[in-house]
Amino acid sequence: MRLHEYQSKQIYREYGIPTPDGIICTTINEAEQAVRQLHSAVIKAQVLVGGRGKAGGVLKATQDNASSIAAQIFGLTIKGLPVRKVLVEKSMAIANEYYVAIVLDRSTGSPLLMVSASGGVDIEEVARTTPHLICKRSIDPYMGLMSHQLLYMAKKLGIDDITAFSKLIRNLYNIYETFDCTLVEINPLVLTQSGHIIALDAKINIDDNALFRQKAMQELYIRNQDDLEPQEVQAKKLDMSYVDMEGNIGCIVNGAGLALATLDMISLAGGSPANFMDVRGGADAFHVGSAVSITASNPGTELLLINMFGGLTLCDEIAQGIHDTLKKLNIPVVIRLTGTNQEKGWDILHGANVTVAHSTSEAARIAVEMVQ
Amino acid sequence: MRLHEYQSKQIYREYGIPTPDGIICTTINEAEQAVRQLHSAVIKAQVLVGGRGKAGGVLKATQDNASSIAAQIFGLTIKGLPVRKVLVEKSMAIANEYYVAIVLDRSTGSPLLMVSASGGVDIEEVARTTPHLICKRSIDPYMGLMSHQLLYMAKKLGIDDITAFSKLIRNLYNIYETFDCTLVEINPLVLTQSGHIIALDAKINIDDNALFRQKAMQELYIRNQDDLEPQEVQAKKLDMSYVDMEGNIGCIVNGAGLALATLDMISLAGGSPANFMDVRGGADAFHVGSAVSITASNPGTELLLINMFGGLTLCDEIAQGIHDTLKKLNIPVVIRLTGTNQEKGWDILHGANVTVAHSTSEAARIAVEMVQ
Amino acid sequence: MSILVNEKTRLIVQGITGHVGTLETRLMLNSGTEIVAGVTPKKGGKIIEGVPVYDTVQEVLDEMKADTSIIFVPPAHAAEAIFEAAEAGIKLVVCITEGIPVKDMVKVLPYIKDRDVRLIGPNCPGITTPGGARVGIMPDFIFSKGNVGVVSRSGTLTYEVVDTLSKAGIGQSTCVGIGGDPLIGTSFIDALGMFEDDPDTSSIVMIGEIGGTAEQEAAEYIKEYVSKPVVSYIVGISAPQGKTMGHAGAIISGGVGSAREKIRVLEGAGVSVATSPEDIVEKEKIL
Amino acid sequence: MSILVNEKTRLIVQGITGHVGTLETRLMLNSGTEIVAGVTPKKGGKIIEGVPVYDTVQEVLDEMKADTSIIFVPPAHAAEAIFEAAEAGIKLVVCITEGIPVKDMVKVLPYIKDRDVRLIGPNCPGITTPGGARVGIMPDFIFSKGNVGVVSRSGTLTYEVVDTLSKAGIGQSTCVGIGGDPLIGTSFIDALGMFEDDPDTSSIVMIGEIGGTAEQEAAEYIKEYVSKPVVSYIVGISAPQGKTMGHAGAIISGGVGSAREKIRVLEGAGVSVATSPEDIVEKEKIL
Repeated sequence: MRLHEYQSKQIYREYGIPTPDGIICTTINEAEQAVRQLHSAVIKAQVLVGGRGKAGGVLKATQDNASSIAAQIFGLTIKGLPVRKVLVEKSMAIANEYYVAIVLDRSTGSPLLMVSASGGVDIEEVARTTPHLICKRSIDPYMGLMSHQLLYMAKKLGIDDITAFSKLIRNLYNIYETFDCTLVEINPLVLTQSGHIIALDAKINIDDNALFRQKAMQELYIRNQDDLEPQEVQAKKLDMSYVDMEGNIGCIVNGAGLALATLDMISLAGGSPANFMDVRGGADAFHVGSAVSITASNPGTELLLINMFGGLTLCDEIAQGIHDTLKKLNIPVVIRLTGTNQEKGWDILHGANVTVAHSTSEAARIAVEMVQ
Repeated sequence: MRLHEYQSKQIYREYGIPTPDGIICTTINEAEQAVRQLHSAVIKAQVLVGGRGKAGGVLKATQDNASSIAAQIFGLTIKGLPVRKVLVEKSMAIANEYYVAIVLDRSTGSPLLMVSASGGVDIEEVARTTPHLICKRSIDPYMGLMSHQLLYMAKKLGIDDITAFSKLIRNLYNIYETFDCTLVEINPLVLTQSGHIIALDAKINIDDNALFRQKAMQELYIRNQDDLEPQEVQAKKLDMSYVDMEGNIGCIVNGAGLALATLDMISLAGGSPANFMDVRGGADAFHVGSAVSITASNPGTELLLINMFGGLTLCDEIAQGIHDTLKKLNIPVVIRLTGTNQEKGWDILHGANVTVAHSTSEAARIAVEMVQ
Repeated sequence: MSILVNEKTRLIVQGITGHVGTLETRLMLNSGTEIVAGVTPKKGGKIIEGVPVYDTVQEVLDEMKADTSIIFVPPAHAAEAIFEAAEAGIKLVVCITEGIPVKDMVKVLPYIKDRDVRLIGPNCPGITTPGGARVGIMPDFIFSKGNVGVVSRSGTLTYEVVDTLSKAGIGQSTCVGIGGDPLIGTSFIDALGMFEDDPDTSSIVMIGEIGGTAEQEAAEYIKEYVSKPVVSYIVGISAPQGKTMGHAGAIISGGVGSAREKIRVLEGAGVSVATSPEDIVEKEKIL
Repeated sequence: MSILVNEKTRLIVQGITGHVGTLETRLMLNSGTEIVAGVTPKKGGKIIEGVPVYDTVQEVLDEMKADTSIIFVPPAHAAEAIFEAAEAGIKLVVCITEGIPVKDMVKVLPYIKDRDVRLIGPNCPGITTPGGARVGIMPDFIFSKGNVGVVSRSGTLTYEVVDTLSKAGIGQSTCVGIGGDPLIGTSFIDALGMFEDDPDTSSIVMIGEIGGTAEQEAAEYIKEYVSKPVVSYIVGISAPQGKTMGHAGAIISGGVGSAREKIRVLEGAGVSVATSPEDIVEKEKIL
């Protein structure tokens, strides 16, 4: 689960990490007033995807042009998500920019602290081309951050105020631990010309698996559903997983690995997926039916490819869900159904207007032929 | 550092562990009134050594005999320590007695939780003769207590109220962790006839090395100095270590191992140490001088054996401290001084009335001969 | 022979009284797996599918022998269940539970590492040795006895591959689902090492996917230590990138988690990389 | 040869700017030990006894090679100093500091165990290889080069034993003080194993004392793995019992921490047990 920048910054402030003065706005008028209040400001689109800067979602504004800049940003749709909120923040006189993040490191099984003096610019590019400019240290989860690590990193970054830097990183790790984060990131962390260290941007990702014990995050989770694509939200509510793509074949599969295999085979056959829906293991008729409805509701979807391997999930159960839902829809369907009770399942689908395939490859081939 | 029972119980109560109603008293009169207030009570001597029960320091009292029982206990000296305080506690109707302790386990480097249904009686005897009656579980210091451990132990003890038992043990571990304990022990933990689980006795030992970060314990440490032998207190104040024994040869040694070797050699030579003072490494003239004064002040000491191996500690420095102090004392001294600047040290002691030895064995032999 | 589980396996089911725990217990019993006891705290004394239930794993081991445990405990308590099995002396713990907080696994893994116990999963379909024992939730009907060792991060994709192999007459020695979570107890490398040492395994199928660097590490290992032929299948070539992980994910891995990169490294290590389950069969046939 | 330290040792002194750190640095330099750098946070840039001072161990290793570190950092920060050295990649950490809270060591030991680093101490006098290097606070003048390996839990008693050996013409290969704290990084067993493998060591002197069961475990190990003759000296036969530990201490150890018990077990393992430093010399002479 990803938080908005403004939500992350609120948590940052509660945990003692300084951020610029800022006002969250939902209308052009509010944004204009906010710029006036802050004098010189930056207007930042609040969307739950990356790359908003490149999409024109972060712009400077003066009191004179605030209204038109705000209108421009509110008019954007970034990776499918309309801009519904903007954060208006006071401009900062910046002396230096840094990159700081704490992220779960799969290879060691520990949180990893990463800092770089090359903040602000494209940090992924830095990682690829000049990885030595990123300084990394494992955090022993039992010991926590140690002062020698912070001292070393502050010196690497050329930060003189070691106390302020150490306190900020300790606070950031406190957030990481307290909220079951998988990522906390500040890019850029800035040193202002007046000598203060401030988080200019703020990112927090929460482990979805830990939401059951993070009450405050559950509330944000519910509130943020309005800012996500409706299919994704509906899928998550049913404990399924929906991902939007560019093509025209909608995929409904049980299991992430089989879903990826299905996408690959569509591509190999010359086709292009519109999205994919992982209904997870153990799904019942209701879940599978809902998956079909949600996936079909995406405007780009011209055909549904349903690929199910029934183990714990029973094929007759799946077939019933599909059968009942398809009655209400008018979309071509290719279906591959294998596993426990497969004959019963095929019987149920016999009357329906679906094309049956007997392997993932065959299903992909037929689907691609049908949409061409 | 060892806490008094009444001090341990106060911490227990603050951390949610039930203890009997009790009143701490410093006079016979107070104790008598306390017994009257509690009706039926037990009077318990508060001394900072073990074995007070066997020494007659724990007795039942009624309103009729309270005064004489209190007088009897206040009249005791247990292992050299006079009884200055007693804890008067309400008598309990006991259904069952258990033993519970958390202690640092050297072999695993973790805290160890130990419980036994054979509480109240001599638990060391149980450990020696029927060790299977003691159930032990390592506590992973990163994970803490786990509920399956508590469930298993409660069932082993035959305790039905698993929730109350689990809470009590979790609270006990919380104390262990919070105060840098090396031991927390309840012997006996009792199940009353009314079904409550109560700590009838309470022991807490604190890691001396951690006192610098345990402010509350530092205060108790200072307060408890009145209840210890004066030599021990004076030694601790100077970061030295004094242990009282039964014989007549006072030993002053630098280093615990060398001190133990010195005691052994005195015994081998047929003598008996009065005490030993470990002045630790790096002691200076002042420390060594103080060590001589303190050791000599013990009434049983008839002769001083000073055994120093100077490494970091310089022999001339040691010799000066001894020389200056001996001027004020009238006690025979055997001294063995080896190491850095040993000749200078011998020169300094030349005029003093001391017998010089050249090895630990020789020093012990001479000392024993001299006191016989 | 085989790896990890066989006809001598004596299994405990942790979370046996839950819906899935009970259902899968019945299915495993049907497959001939020897289940000696179940464990659910405060449900001790019950009998489920003919299996006696205890409050704690230690109480089971106080009374009888068991070497393996399978965990169907809900996510909030699954990590403690792993600890419990390891502490009691179980040698193989198979954790089926999906949705364990990663922070809990951060605590579990060092504990496991310091002890003589192997963890499979979590979030995995378990282990099947056809004709030996089935410890997990893989459907019984897909398997046939043979000499191909299968190891996979996936669930249903594994079933599809095994099913395709069986239908083509290629049986399996053991099939291990190591699980799809970021932090898991047993890696490809561990499983590859076990298959290499297993006399009944003559070749290995390894099923991987985008994300992380487990397949690249496996490639390194295969080059160095695996003499048996390995066929690999990596999915996610056409998956959308960077939908979930921010910058930091790409920075750690140095951007090498793509399927194409994995395939390149595996081929560099002499691994035959298939493009579909049917292609795995083709490649196995010409070995 | 020798164990742990020798003329190739490149040493860092952590806590070099403190009183004892500076003094012992001078003394170690006088003994010919190669000290490449000192470390004290926020004192980087200083020069102490001709040795350059850095803020962190990592900064030293960014600039030069070092394999060993000695710690004179005060108790409140000593555990972090051990972590720092281990994290930076130091292979041998010798912690002299006395008075580290045991809870800090509870955290240090698993960290150390999981990494390729050896910790000696804490609360120990260090290691001396006569003619090689002296990493610690043992007085230089007591040593002479030879073939007896000495391992001890004690400080000054070790000096006395080594001095007695040297005066009797019996030189030492290496002398290791493993420290007297309840939790230490290197046990008798570890040191015995190293001496067994060291071609320059022909016999071993082990100095123990009352408390714990380290000597009993050493006896087991000697019986099984040590072919070289071992002379042991155990002190505390006449010490007063139970002054500090409560019941629980005796229960854990099962009451076997007494000196007599240790001597009994060691003799049972074929170890020659001496009654004084002079007796060690006698026993070494007739080997």
